[in-house]
Amino acid sequence: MPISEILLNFFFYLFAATAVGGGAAVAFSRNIVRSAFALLAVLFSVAAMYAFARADFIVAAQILIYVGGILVLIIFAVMLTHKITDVKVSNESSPGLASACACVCLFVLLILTFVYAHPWERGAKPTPATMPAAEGRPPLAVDLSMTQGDGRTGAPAGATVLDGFARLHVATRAPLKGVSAARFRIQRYAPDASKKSGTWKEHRPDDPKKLLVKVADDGEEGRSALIDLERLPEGRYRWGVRFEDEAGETGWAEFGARGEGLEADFIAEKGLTKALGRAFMGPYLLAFEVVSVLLLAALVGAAYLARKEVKE
Amino acid sequence: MTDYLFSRHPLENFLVISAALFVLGVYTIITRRNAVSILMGVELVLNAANVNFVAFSQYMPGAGIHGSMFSIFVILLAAAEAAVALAIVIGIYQNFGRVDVDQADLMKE
Amino acid sequence: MELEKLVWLIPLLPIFGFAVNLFFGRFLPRIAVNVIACGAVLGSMILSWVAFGYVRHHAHDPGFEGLISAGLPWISVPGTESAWGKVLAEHRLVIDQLTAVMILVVTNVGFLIHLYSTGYMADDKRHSRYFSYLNLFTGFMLILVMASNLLLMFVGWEGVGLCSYLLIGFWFEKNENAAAGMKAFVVNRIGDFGFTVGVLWLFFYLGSEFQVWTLDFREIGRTIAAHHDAILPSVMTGVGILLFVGATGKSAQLPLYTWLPDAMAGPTPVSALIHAATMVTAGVYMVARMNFVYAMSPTAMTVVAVVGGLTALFAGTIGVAQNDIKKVLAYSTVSQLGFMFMGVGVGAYAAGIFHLMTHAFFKGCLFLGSGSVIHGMGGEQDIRKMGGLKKYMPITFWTFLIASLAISGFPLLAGFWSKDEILWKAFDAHDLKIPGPVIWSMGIIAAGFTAFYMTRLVVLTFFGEPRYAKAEEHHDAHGGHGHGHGTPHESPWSMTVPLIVLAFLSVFGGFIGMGAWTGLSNVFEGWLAPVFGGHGAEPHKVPPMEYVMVAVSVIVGLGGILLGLKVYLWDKGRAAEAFAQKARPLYELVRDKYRVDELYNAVAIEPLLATNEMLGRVDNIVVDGAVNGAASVSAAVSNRTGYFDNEVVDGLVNGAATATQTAGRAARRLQTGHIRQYLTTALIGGLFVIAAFCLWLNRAAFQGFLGLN
Amino acid sequence: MSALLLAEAGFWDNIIVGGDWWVALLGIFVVCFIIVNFIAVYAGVNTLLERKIAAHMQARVGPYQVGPHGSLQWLADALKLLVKEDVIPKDTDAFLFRLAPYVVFAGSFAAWVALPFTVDWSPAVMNVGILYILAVSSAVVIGILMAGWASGSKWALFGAMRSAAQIVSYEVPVGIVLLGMLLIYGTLDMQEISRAQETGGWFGTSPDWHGGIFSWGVFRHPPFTIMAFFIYYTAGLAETNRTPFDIPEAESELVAGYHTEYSGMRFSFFFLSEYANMFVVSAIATTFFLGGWLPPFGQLLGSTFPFNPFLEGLFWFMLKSFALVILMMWLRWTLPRYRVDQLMDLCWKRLTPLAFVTLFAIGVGEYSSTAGMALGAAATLAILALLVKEVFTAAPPAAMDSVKLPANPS
Repeated sequence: MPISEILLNFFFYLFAATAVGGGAAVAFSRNIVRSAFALLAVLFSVAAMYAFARADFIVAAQILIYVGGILVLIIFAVMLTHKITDVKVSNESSPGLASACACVCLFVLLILTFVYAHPWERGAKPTPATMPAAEGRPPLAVDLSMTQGDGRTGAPAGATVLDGFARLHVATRAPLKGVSAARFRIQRYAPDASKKSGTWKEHRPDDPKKLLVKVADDGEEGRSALIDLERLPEGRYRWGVRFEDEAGETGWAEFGARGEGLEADFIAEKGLTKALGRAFMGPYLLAFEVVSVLLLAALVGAAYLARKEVKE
Repeated sequence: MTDYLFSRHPLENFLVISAALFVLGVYTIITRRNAVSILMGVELVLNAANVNFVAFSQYMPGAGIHGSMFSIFVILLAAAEAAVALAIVIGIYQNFGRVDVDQADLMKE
Repeated sequence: MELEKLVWLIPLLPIFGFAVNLFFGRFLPRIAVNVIACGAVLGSMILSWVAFGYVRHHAHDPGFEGLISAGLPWISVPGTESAWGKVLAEHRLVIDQLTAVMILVVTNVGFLIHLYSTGYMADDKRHSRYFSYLNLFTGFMLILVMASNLLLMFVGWEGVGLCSYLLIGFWFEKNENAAAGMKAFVVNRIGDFGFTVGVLWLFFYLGSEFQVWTLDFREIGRTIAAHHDAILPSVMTGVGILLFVGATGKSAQLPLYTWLPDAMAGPTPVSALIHAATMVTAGVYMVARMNFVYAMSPTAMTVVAVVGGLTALFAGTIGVAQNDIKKVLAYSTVSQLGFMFMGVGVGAYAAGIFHLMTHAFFKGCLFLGSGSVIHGMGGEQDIRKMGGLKKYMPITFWTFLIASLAISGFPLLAGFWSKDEILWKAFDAHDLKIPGPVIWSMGIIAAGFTAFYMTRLVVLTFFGEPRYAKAEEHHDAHGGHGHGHGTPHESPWSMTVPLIVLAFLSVFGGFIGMGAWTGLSNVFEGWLAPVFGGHGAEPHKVPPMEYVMVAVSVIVGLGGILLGLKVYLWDKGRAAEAFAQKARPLYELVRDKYRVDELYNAVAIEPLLATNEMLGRVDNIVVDGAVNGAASVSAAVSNRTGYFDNEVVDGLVNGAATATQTAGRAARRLQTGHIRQYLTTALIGGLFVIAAFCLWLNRAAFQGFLGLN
Repeated sequence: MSALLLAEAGFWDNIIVGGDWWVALLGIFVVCFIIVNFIAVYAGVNTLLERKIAAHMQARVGPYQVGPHGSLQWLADALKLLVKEDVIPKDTDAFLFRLAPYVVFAGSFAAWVALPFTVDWSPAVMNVGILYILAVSSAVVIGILMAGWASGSKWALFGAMRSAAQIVSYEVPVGIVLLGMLLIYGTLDMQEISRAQETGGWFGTSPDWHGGIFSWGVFRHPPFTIMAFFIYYTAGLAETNRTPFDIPEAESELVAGYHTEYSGMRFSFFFLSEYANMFVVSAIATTFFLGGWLPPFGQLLGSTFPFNPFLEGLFWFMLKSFALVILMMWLRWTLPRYRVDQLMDLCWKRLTPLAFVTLFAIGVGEYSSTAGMALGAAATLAILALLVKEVFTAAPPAAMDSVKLPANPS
C-alpha cells in the first residue's frame, strides 16, 4: 500500500462524518445561528471531498465563494431578521411524519440507485498488444492498461492523469512459465523552441530500479505486473513494457496495428486550473459571459430589494 | 472489507455522502418555517449536486473537465441566488415583521 | 509584430473618446472634453502616419497586401470539410495603399475640424454630446475605410450614416433640422437597400458558382481574377449597379442627392467633415475598392460615369442660383462628387481618389471658411446680406479665396491637377459603352459652372458694399451662439489655424499627383497602382491631345472666373438681374433646384397618401356600413331571441358556472399557499419517479423474481 | 482542513523521505508545530516592537522594566496570558464561544502553509496557492462573527458585524488587484510567481538585464503596478483591521470590538491571528510585488544566490515581509481613524474603480507593450498633473476634512 493511504482514508471518513453531521445539525438544530455555523462545517467538509477528488481549484472556489461570501450573507441575514438581544435565537420548524418518512425513503432509494442498482463502469478497457519474438522468447499476446493513481479510475490512451499519478499494468492472457520480471519504460515529449515539433526523451524516475518489477502470478488468468508512477512532471508521456529475465527478453510491446511500441500516451497535468481555464475560454465562453451578466443583474437586484424603504 | 476501506476512496463514497446531504437539505427545506433556514437547506442540496458533479468528472474515464465546469457554474449561481434570496428575505422582514414562510401567503386568496 | 496589434487602436481611440465624452462629458469641464475629443483623434492621426510609413516602407515587398491587423473570426461556419467550412467574415483591418490615403485624409482633416469645432461650438449647450458624436463618426469612418471585408465595411457604412443623422439633427429644437436628419436617414436607407442586395448577390454568386464563400475584399478580388473568363459579365453588371445605388445614396448622386443640401441644417464643422470631406466620399471609396467588380463590366462603369457626369452638371447649374452660402457649397459638393464618380467610372480610380483627397482639402477649407463667416456675422447665412467682409476677416477671406480658386481649377492649385486628370481620363476612355468625349463634355461644362458660381460666392460675400447693416439679427441660428452685435469680426485662432492649414494644403496638395503631361511621373497614381492593378508610375508617352485638353480646361476655368467677376463685381450683378428677369421661368426653375423635391413628392409621396386616403374612405363607407347594417339586423333578431336566451341558455351557462365554482372551491383547498406542503407533494411525486428508475435499472433481477423470463 | 489540503498538495514531498503513515502524521505535526510556535514568538516580539515604536514616536520609552530596556516584556505578557483565568460570561453560547478563537486562528494559520518562504520550498506547494490563501483567510470572518455573536454582548456583536462587513468589502479590491498581477505571471502558484520575477522587464518586454529590482512585479507596468501595490497594501490594512481602519476595535466607541468578552488564552488567540494576518498580507505583497525571495540586485553578483539559496531566499523574504509589517505599525501611530461611512466610501468609490483601472491597463500592457507604454506615460502625466494641482490648490481645511478625527479622542 502506498504511503499515507491509511492517513488519507482516515481524513476522508472524518470529513465525510463532519459533512453529514453538519448537515444533520443544519436540519435539526433548534438554534438558527447554530445551524448557520453548522453549515460552515458542511461547506468545509465538502471542500475536503473535492480535495480528495483532486479538484484543487474547486476546493479554493468553494471555500472562497461559499464560506467567504454566501455564509457571511446568511449570517448577516439571520442577524438582520431577528431581534438578537440574547443568544438563544429559536428556529421553529414543524416536522411531520410524512416528510420524515418521505426523506428516509428518498435516501434509501438514492443509495439503492447509486450504489447497488447501477454498477459504474470505471475501469479502462485494456488494450490488446503483442510482444514480438526476441532471443529466447516467442511472440506473446498481452493486455496493457493504465489507471489513475487510485488504481480504480481507468485512463484510456490519451487521457489526462491528474497530478501525474498513474498506474501502468500489463497482463498476459494465459498462464506463462519462466517469466519473472517486467521492465517498463516511459518517455516524455520534449517540444522544441518552435512548439511545432519535438522529440521523445526517456523519463527516468528517481530510482531506476522502480521500472523493473516482479511479475505476479494470477493463476489461471495469467501473469501480470504493474508500477505506480507518482508526481510525473507536467507533459505528454508514452510508455511501453517488455518481459525479461536471465533467460532472455522479449521485444517491446506493440499495440496491434499501431506499429512500434510506446504508443499508449497520456498527459500528466498538475491540478485542474489549466484545464478549467482552457474550457472557460473555449467551449464555455458564452456560458461564462452569460453567468457574469447574471451575477451583475443579481447584484443590482439585490441592492435594489434590500435598500431601506424611503418612508414619506 | 479492509481492502475496500483502506483503498483509495472510491466513487461510491462520494455518491453516498452527496445522497445524505441531499436528503438532509430536502428535509430542511420542507420542515423549516424560517426562510433563512430554507435557504440553508437549498445550499445543502446544491452542495450535494456539486459533490456528484465533481466526483463523476474526476472518476469516470473520459468524463473530461465538464463536471468540474458545471460545479463551478453551480457555485456562481448559488452566489447570485443567495444574494437575491436574502434580499427578498429582508424585504419580507420589512413587510411582515418576521420571516416565517407560512405567514407570507398573501397570494393565497 | 506590435504594429499589427496597434492598428486596432486607430478606429478604437475615437470610439473610446466617444464613450468617455458621452457618459462623463456632462460632468467634465469643457476644456477636458475638448482635450479628450481632439486627443483621441490626434492619437489615431499619429498612428495613421505610422501605418502609412509602414506601408510606404514595405510597399515593394513581393506579395505585400498591406498592413494586416490582428483579427478575430466573426461569422464562421464550423466543419472544415464542407464548402462552408471557413470564416465568412472576420474582425480584421487592412491598411493597403488606398486605405492609407483614406485614413490620412480622415484623421488629418478630422483633427483639424475637431480643433475648429472647439472654437465654433465653444458655448453650445450640448457641447460634450457634439464632440462625442464627432468622435464616434471618426471611429466609424475609419472602420469603413479600414475594413477587410464587405460586412465590416457595412458596419462602418451604417455607423457614419447614424452619426450623420445625429449631427444633422443636432439642434433638434427646430423642426426642419430634425426633418432634415430624418430625410438623410431615409434616403440613405433606399441606397443601402440596393447596396445590401448587391453584396448578398455577389456573395452568393461567388459561393455557389466557385465555392468561395467569402466577403473579404482580397479573396473576392483573387476569385474574380482566377475565374476571369467563367464569370458572367451580366452578374457583375447587376452587382456593380446595385453597389453603385448604395453609393448614390451615401455620396448624394442623382437621383438620391436631395438629402445633402438639407443636411446643411447641421453645425457647419459637421457639414465640412461629414458632408464634404469624408462621409460623402465613402461611395467613391467603395467603388474604387470594388474596382475588380467594375473592371468586369463596362456597362456598370458607363452607368457610374454617366451618372457622375450628369450629377456634376446638374448640381453645378443649381449652385449658380442659390443664395444661402452653405447651400451653394452643398451643391458644389454634390457636383464635385459627380466628378469623382466620373473619374472612377471611366476607370481612372487613382484620379478619382486623388480628386477625393484634394476636394477634402479645399472643400473642407471652404466650409470652415463659411462657418467662420457665419460665426462672424452672428448666424447670417444669406450671401445677399453679406459683402465687403474682406477687411473685417482677412484670414478667412484669403483662405476662402485660395480654396475657391483651387476648386475652380485655377492653374497649379490642387483642384486643377485632380480635375484635369479626371477630365483627360474621361476624354481618353475607350472601353465604355458611350464615347468618352460625351462624358468629358459634361465634365467640362460643369467645371465652367463651378468656376462661375464660386466666383459669385466669393464676390457676393467678401467684395462690394457691406449689405449686412440692415440685416436683422437672429442669434441662435446656429445653436444659441449669441453674438448680438452687427459688425462682423475675425474668428479665434482655433478656427483660423485649420483654415490656414487647409488652404496651404489646397495650394500644394496637388503636386503629388501632377498629370503625366508635365513630364513628371505621377507619384499618387504610382502609389495606388498596386491596388488598382494599373501600369503604375512609369511616365508613358503623352499623346498631344492631352495638352489640348489641359489648355481647354484652363481656358474654361479662367473663363468661368472672369465671367463671374464681370457679372457680379464689375457691374454689380445687374446683368444677372436682367437675365433673371428675361428668363424668369428658367431662373426660378434653377433657383428651386429644378423642383426635384417637389417631383419626388408628387411621384412617390403624394400617391401613397392618396391611396391611404382612398382606402380610409372605402373603410368608412363600405366596411363600416356593412358592419352597422349587420349590427342593426342582428339587434332586431336578438330582441326576438332574447327571451329564449334568458331562460334556457343562461340557465345552462349559470349551471356550468356554479358547477365550476363548487369544483373550484373544492380544489382550492389544495392551494394552501404553504411552500412546504407543495414541496412535500413534489418530493413524494419524485419518490415514485426514482423508484421507477431504480426498478428499471435492475429490471432483470425483478423479472427473474417474477419469473418472467 | 488545512492539514488535509497539505496532504493533497504534495506536502510530504517536502518533509518525508519514505516511511510509514505515522511518519506522515509526525511530519505534519512537526511542521505545524514549527509554524505555530513561530507565529507565537513572532507575535510576541511584534507586540513589544509595536509598543516600543509607539513609545518612541510619542517621545516615551515604553516598557522598560522586564529585562534590559524591557526586551523581555513580551515573555511576561505571554506568561500572564497563559496563567490568567479563562472567564466565560453568563449570557454566552458556550460552545461557539469556545470554538470561535480556534476558527479565527485556523483561518490565519492555514494561510501560512502556502507562503513561499524560500527558494522552491514552502510547507505546501500547491498550484492554486494564492487562491487557497485568499480562501482560507475568509474563515477569519466567520470566526469573528461567531465570536461576536456568541459573546452575547452588544459591543462584541456590533464590532463583529463591522469587522465582517469591512473585511468582505475590502476583499473586492484585493481580488481585482491580484487578478491584474496574475495577468502578468500567468500562474496561481506562489513559487512560480516568485520565480517569474527573476527575469523580464517593463510592459511585458524581456530585456537582458540580470533580473533584480526592475524585474519585480511592482515595476512591471509602471505606474499601474505601483498603484496596484498601494491599493493592495491599503486594502490589506483594512482586512487586518489595522489603523486607520481599526473601526471594529474602536475602543472609544465599542469597548474592544468582537473580543470584548474574551480573556486569557482565548483572547491571545485573536491576538495571534491578528499578527499572523499582518504577516500573511505583507508576505502576499512581497510575493506579488516585491519579488518574493529574490534579492534586489539580481545576478549582478554573478549568480542570484551565491552562497546558499535556501537561507538567502529565507533571508530576503523575511526581510521584505517584516519591513512591510513594521510599516503597518508605523502607520498605526501616524494616521487617525476613519469613520464607517468614510471607510466604505474609500473601498467602493475609490479603491475598487482604481483597481479596475489597473486591471484594464495591465491587460492592455500584456497584450501590446507599446500600447501599455503609451497608457503608462499618459497615466504618469495625469498623476503628476493631479499632484501638482493638489499641492498648489489644496486648502488645509479641505485636506483635514477627508480624515476626520473620531468624535471623542481617547
